[in-house]
Amino acid sequence: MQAQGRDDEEAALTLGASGWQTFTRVTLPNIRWALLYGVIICSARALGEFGAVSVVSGKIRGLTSTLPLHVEILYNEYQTVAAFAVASLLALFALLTLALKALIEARTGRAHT
Amino acid sequence: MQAQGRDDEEAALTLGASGWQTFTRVTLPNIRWALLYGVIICSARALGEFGAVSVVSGKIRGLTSTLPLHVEILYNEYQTVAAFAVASLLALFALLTLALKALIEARTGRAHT
Amino acid sequence: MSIDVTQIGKQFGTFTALSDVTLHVPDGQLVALLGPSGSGKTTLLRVIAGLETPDTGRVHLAGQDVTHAGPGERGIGFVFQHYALFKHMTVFKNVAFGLKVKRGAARPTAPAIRDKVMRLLSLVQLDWAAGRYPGQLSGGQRQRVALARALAVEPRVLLLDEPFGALDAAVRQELRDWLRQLHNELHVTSVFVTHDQEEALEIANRIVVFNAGRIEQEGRPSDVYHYPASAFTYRFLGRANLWQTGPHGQTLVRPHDLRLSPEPAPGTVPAQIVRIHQVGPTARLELSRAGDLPSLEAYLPARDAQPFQVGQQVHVTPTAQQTYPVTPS
Amino acid sequence: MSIDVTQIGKQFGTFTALSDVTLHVPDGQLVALLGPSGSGKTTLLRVIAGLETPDTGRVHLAGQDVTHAGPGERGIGFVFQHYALFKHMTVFKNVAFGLKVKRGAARPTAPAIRDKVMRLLSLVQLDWAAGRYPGQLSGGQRQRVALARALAVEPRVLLLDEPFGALDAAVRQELRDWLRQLHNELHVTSVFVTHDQEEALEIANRIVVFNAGRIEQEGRPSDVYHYPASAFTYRFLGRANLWQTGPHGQTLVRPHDLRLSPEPAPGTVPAQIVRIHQVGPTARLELSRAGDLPSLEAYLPARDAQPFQVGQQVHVTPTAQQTYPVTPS
Repeated sequence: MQAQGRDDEEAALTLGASGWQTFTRVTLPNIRWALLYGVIICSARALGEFGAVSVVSGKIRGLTSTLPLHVEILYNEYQTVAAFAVASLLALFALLTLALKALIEARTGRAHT
Repeated sequence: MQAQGRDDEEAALTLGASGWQTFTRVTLPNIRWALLYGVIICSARALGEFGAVSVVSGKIRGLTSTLPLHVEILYNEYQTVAAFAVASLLALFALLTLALKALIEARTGRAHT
Repeated sequence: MSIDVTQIGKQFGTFTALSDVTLHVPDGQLVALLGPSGSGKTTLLRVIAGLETPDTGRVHLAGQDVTHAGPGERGIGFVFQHYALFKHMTVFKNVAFGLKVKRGAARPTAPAIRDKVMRLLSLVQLDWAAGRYPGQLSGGQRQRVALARALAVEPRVLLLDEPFGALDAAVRQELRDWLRQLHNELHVTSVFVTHDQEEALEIANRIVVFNAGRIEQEGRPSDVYHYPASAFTYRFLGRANLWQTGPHGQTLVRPHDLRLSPEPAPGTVPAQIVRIHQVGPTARLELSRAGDLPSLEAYLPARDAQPFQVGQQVHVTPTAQQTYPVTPS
Repeated sequence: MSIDVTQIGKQFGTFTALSDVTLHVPDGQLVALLGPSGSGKTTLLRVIAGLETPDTGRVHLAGQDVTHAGPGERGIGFVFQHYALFKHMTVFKNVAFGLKVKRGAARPTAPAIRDKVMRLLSLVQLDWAAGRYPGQLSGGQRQRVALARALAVEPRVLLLDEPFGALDAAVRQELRDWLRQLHNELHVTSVFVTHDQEEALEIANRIVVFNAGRIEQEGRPSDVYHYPASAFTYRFLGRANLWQTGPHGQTLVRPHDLRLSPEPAPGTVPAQIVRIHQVGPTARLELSRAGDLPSLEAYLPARDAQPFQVGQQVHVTPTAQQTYPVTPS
C-alpha cells in the first residue's frame, strides 16, 4: 500500500479530492484485490479456529458454538452422521475459499503485468 | 526477496561466485532477519496449533502429543495443577516469541532507513 | 498568481532539507529550481503545493496566506516525476478526475466535463488515447496525460517535480519545447524542479540555484550563467576549468572561453594538445600544462579547431574568467 | 578481448527484445550501445555477460564460444545502473568479494588481496572510504566502488549498464571523463549501454544504434553522427528540423547547419525570428516559415547571432542536409 499508493493519493489531493474521495476512488480500487484476499484468508482462519474458541467460548450450543466445535460436540455425543455432515460443510467452505483465493491470485497477477 | 535481491545476486555471479557462495554470502545476509522472523512466527503457530493436531495425532502421550493437547489431557484427567503448569509454559513461550518478534522488527526497521 | 515563501525551514529527522528559504515568484513566470539531489528543491516545491508542512515560515499565493491550507484548496496543479496516473482509470477519467470530485455548484455538468477533457487531450495531442489505460502508453505520453490532468482544474500555479527526469533524451527534448510553448500560450505561473542545468537554462525565465537546503543564487538564466555568485554555482552550471589558484582564490574558466594560438603572446600559458574530439559543430580539446597546473578542456567551433593537431604545442589564454575565494569544504 | 555475437534472438513472452543481432567488437575498444528504452541494448549487454540466455545465436569472447558459460566463467566485469553493491559489506569487502570467492590456487593470499583492493580503491580515489558501508556514500562514489569491484577480478571485458543513468548531471560528466581516462590506461575492451547520445558521442570509439530489437547503424561516432543511415538515427543523435517533404522523402537539417542572412539569395527560404534564447556560447533561434512549412530551430555562435532581433525577417538556407524516404510508422 505504501509502495504503490503515495504518489497517486497525493495527486488526487492536489486535484482537489477530499480525504474520503481519495480513499474511495484511488486507494480502494488499487488495493481492492489485496483487501478481498485478506478478508477471505482471515475468514477461512476464523472459520477453522478450534483451540482458542474451545477454551474461551464455553461451548453453549446454538449460542457460542462454532462449526468446528459443533463437530466435536456431535462426535462426542456419538451422533456420527451429523458430525460428518457438519464436517463436510466445513470442507465445502474450505474448497470454496481455495477457489476464491485462486481466482483473486489470477486477477491480481494479470493486473500487475 | 525479488525486490532487493536480483541485482546483488547477479553482481555476485558476474564476480565468479558459485550459486552456493552467492546464496550464503549475499542472499542470506540480506534476508536473515526476514527469515528468522518467519521461522519464529511459524514456530509460534505450530506450537499453539490444537484442532488439526488433535484430529490427526491420536493423542498418544509422550509420542504424538503436543503441549496444547497435553493441557487438555491433563485438564480432562482433573490434574488441574499440572495443566496450569503446562499452560504457563505455553504462555511463557508466547511472551518470548513476542519479545523476539519486537526485537527483529526494530532491527529490520533500522536496516531499512 | 505570484508565489511568496518566507523563511521556510524544514527538517527530516537530523537532515535539514530547507533552512531559511525566502523566494518571490512574480505572476506568469516559468521558474526553475535547480540543484543537486538532496539540495532541498523538491522539498520546497512540495511545501508550495501543501504536500509538505514547513517547520517554520509562511507560504503566500497571490498575497494570501496558505501555509495551513490543504493541497486541494490552493488552486495548484502538480506534475510528478513518475506521472502518478490512476492506473485503474482510462486516460479520459484521469483527466476528468479533478472536475468530477468538485462539490455542489462548482462541479461542471457531464457534457461540460467531456468537452473540457477532450479539449485538453487534443492540446496534449492525445485525443486518440482517451479510452486507453495509462499502462498502454509510453513515458512521454503518460507525462502529457499527467499535465492535462493537472491543467483540467485550471490551476493558477503549475508545479512540476522533475517532470522529464524519467524520460529518454529525445523525448525529454520534445517535452521541454512543448512545456515552453504551453507556458507561452497559457501564461500560468509555473515552477519546475530539475537537476539538469541545460534544461533550466533552456526553458526557464528565472533560475533558482539550491545548495544544501539554501538558495545559492537567483536570477535570469543569462545572469546566473554569466555571473555565478559562487564557485558552486559556476561549477554546477557548466564545465569549469581550474585556471589557477592564486592569493585571491581560485580562477575558473569555461571551456569555450579559452583561446588557443600557435604563437605565444602576453598573458598566454603554454600547453600541449592531448586529445581532440570532434563530433558536430564543436571540437573538444584536452590540454595538458607544464608543472602541476591542472589540465584544461577547451571547446572551439569546428572551423577554428581545424589547424590544430594532437601533440601540438599551443598557447592558451582565457577570454573570460571568474575568481572565487577558496572555501574549506 | 574481442566480442562476437552472431544472430542473437531473444523473446520475452510476446515482446521481441532482440532479433537477429550480429555484432563484432574488436579488442580494446570502448563501444556504446545507444537507443531508446526497450530497444534491446540492455538485453544484448546481459546476453554478452551471461545474465540472459539468448533464444537463438551464439556469443564468442576472444574467439571462444561462451554461449552456455555462466557469467562467472566468462572473465567479464559488470557494472549495474543502480550500483548493486552488497549493503551488508564494507567498501573494502565489496571490492575484495571477487577475489575471496576464487577457489583453490586461484585465490590470492590475504595480504595480496588487501594490497590489490587498496590499489583499486586509490585508483577510484576512495581509499579513505575502505571501512565505510555503501549506504554512507553518494551515488557517484558508489558507482566508483562498483567499478573497482568489477575491475578486481581483472576482467578481459568490462560491461556497463547505463552506469551514469542514476547520477546528477555534474557528477555524470565527471564520471564520464573518468571512465574514458580509465579506458585509456587499462585498454580493457568495454561496452556500455546508454540512452544519452551526447554521452555515447563523447566517450565511445564506436557507436551501435539500436531500434526495436535490431541494430540500426554501427560505426565511428563522427561517421554515425554525420552520415546517419536512417531518419531514426538522424533524429536520435541530435535535434532535427524537418526542412521539407518532397518527392524523394523528408529532408532533415540540424539546427547548427542553418545559415541566416538578412538578404535573400538563391536557395534561401524566408522566415521570421520568433524567439532568441542565448545562454553561453550558442544562441538558439526559433524561426517560423510562411504557409504550412514546419517551424525551424537554428543554433548560431553567439557572435554570429548578434545582428538578429526577435520579429526580424530573415532568409534561411541549410549548409548540410540529409534526405530519407518517408517510412510508414
